[in-house]
Amino acid sequence: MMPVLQVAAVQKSFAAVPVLRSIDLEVRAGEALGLIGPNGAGKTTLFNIMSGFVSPDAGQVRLDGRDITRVTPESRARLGVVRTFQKSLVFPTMTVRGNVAMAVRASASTGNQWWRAARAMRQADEQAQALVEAGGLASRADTLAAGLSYGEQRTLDLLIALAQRPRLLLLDEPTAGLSEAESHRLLELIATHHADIALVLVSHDIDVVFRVCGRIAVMDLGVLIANDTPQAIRADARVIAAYLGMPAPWVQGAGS
Amino acid sequence: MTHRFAARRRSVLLAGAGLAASTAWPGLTRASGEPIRIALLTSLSGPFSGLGESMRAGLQLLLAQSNQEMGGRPIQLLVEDDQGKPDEAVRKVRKLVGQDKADIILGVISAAVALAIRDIVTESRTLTFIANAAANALAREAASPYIFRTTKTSWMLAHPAALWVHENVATRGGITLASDYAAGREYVADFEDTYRQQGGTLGKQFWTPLGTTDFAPLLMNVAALKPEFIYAFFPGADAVRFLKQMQDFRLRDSIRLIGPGALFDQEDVIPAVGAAALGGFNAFHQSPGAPASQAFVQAYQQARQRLPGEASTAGYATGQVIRSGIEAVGGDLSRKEAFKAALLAEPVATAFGPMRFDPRNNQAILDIYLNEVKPGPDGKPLNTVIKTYPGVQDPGPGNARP
Amino acid sequence: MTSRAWISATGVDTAPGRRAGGWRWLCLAALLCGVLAVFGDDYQLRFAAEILLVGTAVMSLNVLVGFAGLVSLGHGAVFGAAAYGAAIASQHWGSDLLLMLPVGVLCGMALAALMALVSYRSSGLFFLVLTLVVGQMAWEVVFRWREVTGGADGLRGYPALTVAGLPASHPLALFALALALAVASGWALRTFVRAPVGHAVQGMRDQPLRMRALGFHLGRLRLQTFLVTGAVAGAAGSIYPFVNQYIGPNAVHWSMSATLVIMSVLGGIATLAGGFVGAALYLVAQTQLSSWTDRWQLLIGMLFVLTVIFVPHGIVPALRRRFTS
Amino acid sequence: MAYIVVQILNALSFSVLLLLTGLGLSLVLSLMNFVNLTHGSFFLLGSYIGVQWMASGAPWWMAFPAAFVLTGLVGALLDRYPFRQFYPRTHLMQVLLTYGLSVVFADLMRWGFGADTLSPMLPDLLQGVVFVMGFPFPVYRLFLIATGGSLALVLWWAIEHTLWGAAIRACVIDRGIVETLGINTRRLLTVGVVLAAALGGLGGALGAGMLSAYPGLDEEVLLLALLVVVVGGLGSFTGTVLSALLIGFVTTFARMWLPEFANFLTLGMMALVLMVCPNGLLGRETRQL
Repeated sequence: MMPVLQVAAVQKSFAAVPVLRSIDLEVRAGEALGLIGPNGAGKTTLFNIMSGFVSPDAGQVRLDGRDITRVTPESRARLGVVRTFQKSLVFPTMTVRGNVAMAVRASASTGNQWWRAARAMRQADEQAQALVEAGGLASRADTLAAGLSYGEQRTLDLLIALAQRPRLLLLDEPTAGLSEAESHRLLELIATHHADIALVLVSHDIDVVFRVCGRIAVMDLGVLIANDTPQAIRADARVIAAYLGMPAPWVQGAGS
Repeated sequence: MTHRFAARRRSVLLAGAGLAASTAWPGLTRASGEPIRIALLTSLSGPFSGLGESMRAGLQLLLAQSNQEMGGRPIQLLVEDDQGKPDEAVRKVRKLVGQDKADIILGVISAAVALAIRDIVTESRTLTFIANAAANALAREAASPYIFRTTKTSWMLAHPAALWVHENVATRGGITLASDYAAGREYVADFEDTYRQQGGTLGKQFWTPLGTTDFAPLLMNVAALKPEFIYAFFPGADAVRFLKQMQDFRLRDSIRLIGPGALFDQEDVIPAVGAAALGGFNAFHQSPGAPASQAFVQAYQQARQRLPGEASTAGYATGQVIRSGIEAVGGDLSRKEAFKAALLAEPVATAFGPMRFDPRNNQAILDIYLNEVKPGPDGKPLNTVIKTYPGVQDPGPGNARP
Repeated sequence: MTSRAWISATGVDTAPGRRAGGWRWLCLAALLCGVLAVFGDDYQLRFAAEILLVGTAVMSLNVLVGFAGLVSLGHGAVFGAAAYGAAIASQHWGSDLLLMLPVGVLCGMALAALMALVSYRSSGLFFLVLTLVVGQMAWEVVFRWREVTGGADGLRGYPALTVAGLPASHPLALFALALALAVASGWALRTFVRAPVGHAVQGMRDQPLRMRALGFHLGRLRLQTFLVTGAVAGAAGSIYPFVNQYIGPNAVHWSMSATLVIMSVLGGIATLAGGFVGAALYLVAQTQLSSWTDRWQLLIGMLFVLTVIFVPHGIVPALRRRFTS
Repeated sequence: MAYIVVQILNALSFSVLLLLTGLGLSLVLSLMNFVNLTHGSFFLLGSYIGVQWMASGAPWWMAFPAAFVLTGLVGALLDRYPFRQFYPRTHLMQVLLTYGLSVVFADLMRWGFGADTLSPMLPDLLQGVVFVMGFPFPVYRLFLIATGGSLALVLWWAIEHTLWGAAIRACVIDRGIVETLGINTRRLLTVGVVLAAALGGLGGALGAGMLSAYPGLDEEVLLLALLVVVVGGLGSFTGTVLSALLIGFVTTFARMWLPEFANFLTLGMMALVLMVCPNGLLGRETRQL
């Protein structure tokens, strides 16, 4: 089976400072890849290269075998490359349902219409309502997003991404700042949806990564130092060393 | 009622420091009948506001001297601010005509404003007196039977200036320098025409955008050319900056400078530039040194402690013209044709000098003074008449430039 | 500085939805127009027509500023360019509305498209200044191309307006035309902001980054908004010279754009009706206050200051809140 | 050759004039992110104060500190009410507030100082000329270049190299962090606004010799200042200086060679700069990700 996402020999420097030195990665459908590493390892840059917001100096990004290295983030989104952001970016002046409906219309290519508006809006609202209910925000469907709690905004953030019908889902710190219960609910939502999509997860919350991901890639100083199952990563000496002599976060069993 | 109150209060407020407020009141008691509503449209904000205030002061002075009555009827003065913007003026004129029912409109500083309101006052058949704006078109293709112009056209200043320069300064080697907008273009083109007709040859022409702050780059070019004379036109603050910077670069002493009177306006420009104006020549229908304006000059000086320039004289002189028209019809403004006929029949003595109107276009025919700015009795620069061109008449309709 | 900070912090709810009682205001407006049409004199009708046309331009600016978060200081130039386009065209091909309208709309859209392209990568204050600069360049052209535009003197004396050959220069006809245009534009803009594209435009205002991640092309959205608002402002501009019987370079000047923005904020940036309320308030105050006092500019300035202190979201949202709660 | 040298001096003096109009605005707009459209009013007020002071017979050089202090005072009053409530508000609200105030001030100044164009009575010292390679060049312009230049230098040093400057700059990025350092940010913003007003006034007093003072100058100056600061890029004082130089030189040389198209060329140049550098000449790219 061809991997959904292939990153091949990707390099990137900012102002002559190398941030990524030849990264290779693959993610298949149904697979969840965790991306971890200390601050400054290059995770965010790699993430931006995958979603197209940053273009690499060298190397390739392929989606289902097709080279998309030079494809804009807007066009990648239409191809099913969907991402979230470290901060939740929801539309504050729209209702929860309206937020999700925006993404539904985007994926249905009716987002730019201004003819047959009523029909496009109604259809999108119906689909959005279903997703909102699945995400446990049914009671808040008509609330303005600005009025949501932080946890609810994070959930909405994810719902927007899911409404885009992703082929490749790139999640940036989805559970940051959430309570145990909230992040648990969010992870379940992800789990129910990622059956046939490829998932890449960047997180500082090591617990979450180990729980969700079948494979974990560890980066340090722009280099991929390990790419293996969670079990193998736990035992990897280089990974432990990368966290600079500090006990690796998972040694004590709990996240910070 | 409310308008009357407002205007009455304004007349009191605006009568000027030197005029006792009480003079406004007896007029109302002595004159009988409905007041005649005279509306002054002028620039009381924006770059022309200095001219606008002077014009109002000049008119106020005349009204005070006339005891606020003309032809036996009290005068109610309405004042509107056009901000020097035609769009604003159009709106205000409609209001004056439609809402305030003004009998007579006068004023207008800017040529653009004069042209903009032309169709509106003509359509509503409102007697209108353009007191300051010089656009040639208003005496030619855009002349209107309801508009009298109590002031010059651009041509009327540029033509004598060219004659004088050709005769007294040089027949070649001069350049022109002017603000690049309608008025500047007119003054220069008319000057050039006459000067060429006289056989003179004119050198380079420079244009600067309206509102130029720094003339230095241009002045360097001028200095390099070493012209015999410069014919220049700049309005308001541009004139002040131009003259000052000429002086700064020591060009005032070596090059003769001639322009339409606005370049050396006694009230608007000279106080601000001081000695930098000395030695300048200008062709103008107004001069504080002209015999015809002596009585006005004295009264104005008493009222505002300053010498009058064009705008204040225009306000006063236009008031004189209107007064003579109103008196000719005995205060009955429904007799518009008689009013017009009276003005066309014989010259009105005004602070500009005797003013006749050309029956073709209602354009004033005026004496044009060639002024030189010399130190006055108090040592301050003063426009002094060195030659008078009597009865200068615009070519009028049918002679529009192609 | 993202465009978001410009707008969202006002906390204006632009979410389109059915608002109870909207029809009552509509009835009031219809009544007012009816009374004017029956009892208004020529001056009042012409003035009302002017308010409607300027209000239509402000309404389109509201879509640009309030809904799309694009604070443009060049909208006056768009309006003015259309007015000039119509006035100039009328001198050559006659002044029938059926011709004037398309000419104005095209002029408006052309200049708006130019602004969209030039400001393609800009936002916030830089966007504001770029639109101002482009508008001023248009002003320079108008001010200096004397043979065509009349230069500083502007244009007057062009033929009077006709509609399909019928004379339409009577103030009542002009008022009716302006009203029809205002209603049609209001309907068109309402359709625009309530359609998916309108929501996308608001999304662009609030979360430009997220919109890109959703696959929306921000440049295209911005261009569309510019074209739509330019078309509406252009349509209003195409009738303006015939209502005013004069068109001059001030209509293209940046101060005109600034005036439109002020009207927009007075009425409420994120409402469509606010455009008319703002235009009416400003123009009436501007025209009437000056008969009362020499210090009328002081009063106008105070009006802005007090508005922004006490009704920061504009008059229409304030009224709405007062009468719905 | 001499011609070019003198033109360069002219360009320099015009650049400094632009810089003088932009100094205060650069401080509030670019460093404090407050859109203050009353800036033109401060400038004009400073011009009027300068003109009146020099006409009063008091020592002429005192006109500049007087303009500085008096307009600073007005700035302090405004900061107290109503500016303070508006520092955290959106630009659009700031624009409307300060535009309204500028209309009010324009009218008050026309009331108080009259509608006439006024020019300062400069001392003989400043009215002289020096000969630059045979061309007369006004001493006043050299004075302008010197004072404006040193003023810019002092300000640059203060903003980029002192703790106060660092605090003001940091304040824009994150007020909270500055607060935790024990600095009263409200006082800091007050200082910034007062200083900006005072600089506007000082610029007006210095520039009056070239621009004169008249109703409407406030608006012209505001537009120039806004263009200079925004083209320079926000958050960078050096950018303002650079942009003043760029605009000054382009305008001067356009006026020299193509005077009719000078304005158009300058505008076109500014549009081009903003198209190529959407954040101004030295503006930092705003990081979105």
